[in-house]
Amino acid sequence: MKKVECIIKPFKLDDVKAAITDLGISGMTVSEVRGFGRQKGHTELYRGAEYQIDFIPKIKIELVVSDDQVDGLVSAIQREACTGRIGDGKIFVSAIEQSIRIRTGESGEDSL
Amino acid sequence: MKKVECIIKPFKLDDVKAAITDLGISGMTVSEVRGFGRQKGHTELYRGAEYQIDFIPKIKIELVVSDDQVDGLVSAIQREACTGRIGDGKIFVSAIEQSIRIRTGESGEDSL
Amino acid sequence: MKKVECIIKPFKLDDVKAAITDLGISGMTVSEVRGFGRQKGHTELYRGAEYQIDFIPKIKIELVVSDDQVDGLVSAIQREACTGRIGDGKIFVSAIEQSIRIRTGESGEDSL
Amino acid sequence: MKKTVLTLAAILLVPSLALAADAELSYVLNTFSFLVMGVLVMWMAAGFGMLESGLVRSKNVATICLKNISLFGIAGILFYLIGYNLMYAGVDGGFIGSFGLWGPDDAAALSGDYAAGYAASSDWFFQMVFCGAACSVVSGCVAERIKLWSFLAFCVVLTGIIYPIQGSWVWGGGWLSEMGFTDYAGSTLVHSVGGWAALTGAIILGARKGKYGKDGRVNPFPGSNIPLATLGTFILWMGWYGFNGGSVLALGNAASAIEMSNVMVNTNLAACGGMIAAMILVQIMYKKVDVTMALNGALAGLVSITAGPATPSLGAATLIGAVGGILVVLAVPFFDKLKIDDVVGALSVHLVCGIWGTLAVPITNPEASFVTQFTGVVAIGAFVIVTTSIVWLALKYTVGIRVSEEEEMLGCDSTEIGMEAYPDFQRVSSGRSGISSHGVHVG
Amino acid sequence: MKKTVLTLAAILLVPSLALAADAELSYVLNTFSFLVMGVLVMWMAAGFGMLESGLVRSKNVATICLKNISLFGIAGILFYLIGYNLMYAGVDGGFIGSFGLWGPDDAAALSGDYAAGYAASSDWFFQMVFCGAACSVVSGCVAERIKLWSFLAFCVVLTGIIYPIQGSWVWGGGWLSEMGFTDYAGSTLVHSVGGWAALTGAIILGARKGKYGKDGRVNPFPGSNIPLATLGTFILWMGWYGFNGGSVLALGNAASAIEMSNVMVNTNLAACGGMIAAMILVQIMYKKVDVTMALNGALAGLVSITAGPATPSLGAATLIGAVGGILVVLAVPFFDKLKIDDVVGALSVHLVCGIWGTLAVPITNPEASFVTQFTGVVAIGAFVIVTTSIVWLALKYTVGIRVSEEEEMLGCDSTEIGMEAYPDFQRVSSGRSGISSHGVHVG
Amino acid sequence: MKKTVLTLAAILLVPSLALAADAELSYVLNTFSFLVMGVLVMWMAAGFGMLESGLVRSKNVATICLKNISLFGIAGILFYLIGYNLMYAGVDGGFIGSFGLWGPDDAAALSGDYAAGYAASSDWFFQMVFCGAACSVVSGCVAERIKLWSFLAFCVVLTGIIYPIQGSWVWGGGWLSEMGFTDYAGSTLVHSVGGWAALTGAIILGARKGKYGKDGRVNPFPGSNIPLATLGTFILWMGWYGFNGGSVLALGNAASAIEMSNVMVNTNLAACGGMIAAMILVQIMYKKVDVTMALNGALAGLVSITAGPATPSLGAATLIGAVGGILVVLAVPFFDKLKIDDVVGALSVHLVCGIWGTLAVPITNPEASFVTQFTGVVAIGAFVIVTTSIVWLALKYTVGIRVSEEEEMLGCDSTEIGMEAYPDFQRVSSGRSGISSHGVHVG
Ligand SMILES: Nc1ncnc2c1ncn2[C@@H]1O[C@H](COP(=O)(O)OP(=O)(O)O)[C@@H](O)[C@H]1O
Ligand SMILES: Nc1ncnc2c1ncn2[C@@H]1O[C@H](COP(=O)(O)OP(=O)(O)O)[C@@H](O)[C@H]1O
Ligand SMILES: Nc1ncnc2c1ncn2[C@@H]1O[C@H](COP(=O)(O)OP(=O)(O)O)[C@@H](O)[C@H]1O
Repeated sequence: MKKVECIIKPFKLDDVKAAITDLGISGMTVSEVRGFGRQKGHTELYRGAEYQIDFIPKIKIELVVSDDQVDGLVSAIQREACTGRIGDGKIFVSAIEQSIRIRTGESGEDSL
Repeated sequence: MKKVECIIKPFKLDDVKAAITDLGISGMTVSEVRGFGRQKGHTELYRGAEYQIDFIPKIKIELVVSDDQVDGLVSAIQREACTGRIGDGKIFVSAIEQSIRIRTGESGEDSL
Repeated sequence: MKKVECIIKPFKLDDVKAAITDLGISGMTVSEVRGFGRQKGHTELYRGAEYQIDFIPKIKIELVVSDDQVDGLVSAIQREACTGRIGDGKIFVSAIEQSIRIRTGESGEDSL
Repeated sequence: MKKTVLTLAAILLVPSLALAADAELSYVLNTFSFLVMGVLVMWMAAGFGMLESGLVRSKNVATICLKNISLFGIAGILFYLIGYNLMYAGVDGGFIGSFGLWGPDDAAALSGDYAAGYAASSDWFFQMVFCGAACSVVSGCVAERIKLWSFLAFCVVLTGIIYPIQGSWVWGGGWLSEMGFTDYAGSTLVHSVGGWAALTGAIILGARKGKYGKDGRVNPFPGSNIPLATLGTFILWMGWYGFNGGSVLALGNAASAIEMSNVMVNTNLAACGGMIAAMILVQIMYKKVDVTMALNGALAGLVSITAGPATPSLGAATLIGAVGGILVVLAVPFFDKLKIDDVVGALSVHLVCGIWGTLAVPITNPEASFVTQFTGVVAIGAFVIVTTSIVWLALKYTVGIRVSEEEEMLGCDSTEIGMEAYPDFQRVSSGRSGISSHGVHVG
Repeated sequence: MKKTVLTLAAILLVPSLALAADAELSYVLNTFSFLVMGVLVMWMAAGFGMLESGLVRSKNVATICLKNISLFGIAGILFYLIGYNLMYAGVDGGFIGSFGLWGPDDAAALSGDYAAGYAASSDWFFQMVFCGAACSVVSGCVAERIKLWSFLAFCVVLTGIIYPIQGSWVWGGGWLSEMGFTDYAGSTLVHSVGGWAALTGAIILGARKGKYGKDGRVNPFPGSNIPLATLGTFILWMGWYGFNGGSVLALGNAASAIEMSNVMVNTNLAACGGMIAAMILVQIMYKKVDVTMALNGALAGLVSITAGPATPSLGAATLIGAVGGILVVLAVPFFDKLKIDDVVGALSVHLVCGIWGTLAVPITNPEASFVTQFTGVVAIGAFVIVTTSIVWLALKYTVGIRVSEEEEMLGCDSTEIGMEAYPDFQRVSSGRSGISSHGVHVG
Repeated sequence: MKKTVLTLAAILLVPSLALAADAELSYVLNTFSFLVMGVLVMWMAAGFGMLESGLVRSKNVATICLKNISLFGIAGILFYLIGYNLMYAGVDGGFIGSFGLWGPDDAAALSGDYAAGYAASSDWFFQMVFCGAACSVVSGCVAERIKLWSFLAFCVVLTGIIYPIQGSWVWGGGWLSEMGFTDYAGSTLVHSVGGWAALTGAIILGARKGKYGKDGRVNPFPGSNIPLATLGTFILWMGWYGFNGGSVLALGNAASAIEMSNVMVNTNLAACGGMIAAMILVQIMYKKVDVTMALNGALAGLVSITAGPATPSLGAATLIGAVGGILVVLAVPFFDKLKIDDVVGALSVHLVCGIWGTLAVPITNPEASFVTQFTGVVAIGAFVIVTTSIVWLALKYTVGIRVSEEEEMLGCDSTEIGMEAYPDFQRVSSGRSGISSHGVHVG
């Protein structure tokens, strides 16, 4: 099994989620993160002092899937999350050695 | 070393934490996530429009432990976090190549 | 490629970020987590009942870098995040099999 | 309105030592009533501000705060520069007053002649705070997408020209008042006017991005702070005692004190009726009680009674309010069907119930005629629709009225005013649909 | 209460030209005092709403907002339908007034006879807002676990029947007033009544899940918004000037104006005393100053002085309030020991200090007797305990009063009313113990 | 201040039946005005509390709430114990009043002699609430780093001794009033005094950790809750009608009612002018409108008009306020240049505009002389700078005034009072710079 982890622009969440579910992948875990990278944040103003926001709100989606699902998933995410503008984010893939469904104790790919 | 990552129902946090500490594991990192899966969210109502919450609040616990601790830990989490109702969550295990304790610079299992 | 993941004290974020960018690493993802470990939380008081905060706010930084950057990065983080007081946090290193830049579709180290 | 007071003043002038003594203290009481009640009405500006801050998404809260407080500042200055005289100076039966700065003249009273009935400034103060209320209605409806300065420019015209002109027709003693049109405290003159201006604005601006899904579904954008919205409603409820109670325009004798008491009691019961009716209806229709509908229901009751709070019995007042509460629950989804995006329900509350309240006056007030009331509603509605459309369009094709799509996505707070309302708190990002809690429409 | 005014009215009736003039303006002033002070008391409903919104957990905030505003609506309607007449119409020395809708009759005053002393509606308004206050006390105590509609049903009975009946015994001129029992503005009639109703409710409902650990430890559920709780306390403090000041029931002559001034000053100092005493005690006992205890301390002082704010010297008022502040700091953990789960400290503030304040009257008021005061406290306490227990139990065994365990875990906002109070913000989940900040009890 | 009233009372004493009738009701009206306006001023304490809660970072919110409500309690008690008599008892031309508890004496009025003009307690109440305002100014400026109890100790001295003594010089009929110095409602006596005390405090405390970067850059620490700050400003604006309007000190005749009306209108327009001017200037200077600057601008206008709200025309009042609004926008970065860390802009608003307002009086008031006004500003400034410095330093070298660096990092809420203001919400941690939104200074 692999973990596919992607960092995307928040407003892309619904599209990406839709694309993922279309692939028949039934589960994912989402969290709020802030990203630093090529994309520069806007400047804000507070009581006469200007400053730049350099951590930009992003959404992180984590999915654990079977090896054969990875490529389809990665390209689906890449397609949906892409705006072509800087800051679209990344997709990272890593190995998962074991997976358990807490409710049933099932393990391996059945647990996904 | 392995990373054991679990996604559980928020109200189970205290029980799971207790079970983990009982195993003599001294550290963990917790974060707020939202999950999408078989469990369906409740519907909400706002100004005449109904809608369903499909991302459900969950807690993610990350623990890095030595290889021999994994099995005990996984089963302890599975036992404590289980309600038998859909949405109980998952446990994922992956490999960690290196670990450093920032305070001392110790590395490997001593750093945990 | 490797993922370097560190959990640090929140007020160290700016220093660590500066040190990382000094290494010419252009991107990172940050999230709010709460940690449990040797460091004990302070006690709070509410309407006559005292209680202890045992999950302490921490910052988690995730960076995916090329293998050769790992050592420099790890020691830079360790140096900057260290206060010598308990609770400074950890650094964990794991393997990343694949990385894609959503905007361009580039993969591998070019995508970082 | 004025006229009432003049006759009253006349009564006060019976020349007798004791009554002379009376006359001065009556003058003092009339004045003090304007001031105290005026303060309560000013407080409504804060109420609108909190209600709207609570009902917009967190990324637009600082902007709505700024709009709500600055529009009150604009109203004050414009009403001084042009508004007051345009509304009250030499209208006599006509369609408009005269231009010119306003200044108080209390020479007569200071030399012992209390015919004026009250200090000039106290009246100006009371009228000015009303003028601000009309703008507040607009700001909530067009929130989350309008440009700050364009909105403020609109407020300048609304408070300086549009509001005073139509106001002159009734309270200024213009043609509608001659006709016998009656609007005690402004269901039409204040609330509907704000409502019409909001309607043209909402249509010309268009809906917020993602509010209406392609398949005609409505994506709710939940308000970010329900206790603030509740506080705002409590403040408005409180302020309304002054809004209607102060509109007796006198406190100098037993008759006016009695009228004020009845007005305040009726105002309160109309709010109760509107809220409870809305709660029951929403429970029946949706099986759950939407807090924001209960809040809108209370306001609906208040708007509904405002045109005629002196004549109904307590029971009638409760029912007039209750009808308002029902109208609001039905109007909110109705406007959504029309894809008219009203962020806080201002149209349902102020426009719909403002009309209802004005038309309901004859039910309990024999002196009012349905036809005249209807004429007034139509005349003022037409005038405001036309004039505000011109202003909105003029702004649209010059400086522009709507923020860019990206600015809207990021929120007006960071793009328009460069500041976050709640910078210390982790926000839950919303997808494009903008639904904070990532809901998808069902059923 | 009434009686005071009648005598006052008598005084006003000395037939003399100048005094006749006087009589009308006195009538106006009495009326205006009821209205202005009544508005301040109405404002307390918002104060309770904000205080409670700040002290419940974020998952129950929208629900508590809805309860607080809707109970005020219910109070208004019920007091019109039954309450007022039950409390004031033809009680003369007995145990209950008469049934029937209420309506104002000011014919006499309009024909120049000012014996009534004030406009009927102004008095109704002032009495009605008091009635709402009793409910507000209950809502805070039973929050976070009670069903919305069951709570509202309870409010209907409390405001329509229970509150008016016991009120008739004293302010309606019933048997207790005949006995000489005195409760100036309602330490017992309003606050203790709310407190007793809250007590029976809290016991019959049971504690919130997880509040009391098996090993007898208390798991704090920290309030979610301290500034809101502080705002609520400020609002209550402000409203209390009207609550006690308006209870002079007159403003028509120098004597009543002087009394009102003294009442307001004493009210303020009692709040100061209560807050400062609570802060000092909590600092000594726990080495830290719990804000919510300081807030409760101020309210404790206010409740304590309410039974007799006219007679104490400034110093005595401060001390009466200070004792209240101390009582509250001791009572809060005491109720927790008894596993009576009071979310906002309503029992400690309104019940305990309501009793203290009533019993403290004889200290500064020679006309009051300790025995009579004690009798009143017991009689009203017994009546309210019995009647409210019946209502709570009737509801419990019919529609039910408590939400399911799962609903409680998820919070009433999403399950009872289908809406979040703060949807844009990432919440920190709490474990089963429900402690937002995941504390575990120590020492 | 007193003197005005005494003369007024004199007028009221012309012995004639009708006027005797008059005299009593005038007495009632003067009293009622003090009470109603005093309630509005008390409400300002809540306004300061909300403004400051909104402008500090979330980790210090509960502490600022506690400070704001407890300082009002301290002001009440101290003004009773020493303050009032020190300020008003037997100053006659001198530098200080007398010591001793205060208590009301209305025997004369109760026996039909209304020469006093108003009930003693109503005056005490009105003066007491002013005293609290001075402390509120301090709390915002020194927030986020001062120790709770040291701050409260400072408030004891400020409200009990420093404020009353300088107050006696003018309102107590002391040497400055003899000289002809005039300060209608306290631009200098209340606002500048608070400002000077805040200035010495801010300097002696030092800036918040990380506020000023080594390279001289200013790290903004954005306020955590903009709607609360806006609400606070609305509350202050509302309260100011009482602050200035009540300072007419009478309502018993037409002249005073007229003056009160003009004062309230001018107060309102000054606020409008200050806010709009600040918004325009900040837009020009920074291309964006900082909400908090708009809020400060409104307050700046209010402070500026406070020294002389009765004499200016509406236009003049607007301009006086506008100048205040401009001053504030320039003063905020100026104090930052001096590394004087003022969390909420209290110095810019209350000190700078307090001085401006006092010096501006002669522009519209022929009876005032610039030289005398200047003398008053300097004399009171010098006195407050010296005395408050002594108190701050005494506290610093005994109990200490500043929390430890670590406590400051964690926030006063958890370390000083052991509680979080918003425990249910995930905070966004800030780096050392303390900037919630992790900004780095540019340009
Ligand atoms: N090396 C990295 N490791 C982890 N996260 C990264 C890395 N580089 C970028 N990111 C994440 O991806 C987001 C987008 O990257 P950015 O460089 O801004 O734009 P782009 O990916 O289009 O070049 C960043 O905000 C950050 O959250
Ligand atoms: N493939 C997956 N990858 C990552 N997280 C998952 C995956 N499947 C489920 N989850 C997480 O586990 C939670 C519970 O899963 P769900 O399918 O709802 O119930 P169950 O695990 O009992 O079948 C989800 O809310 C989500 O956070
Ligand atoms: N085994 C672990 N797995 C995951 N995170 C851990 C682990 N041990 C510690 N941490 C994280 O590191 C933080 C600091 O650890 P702690 O033991 O408190 O101090 P130190 O690292 O200085 O010994 C903890 O708050 C927690 O977030």
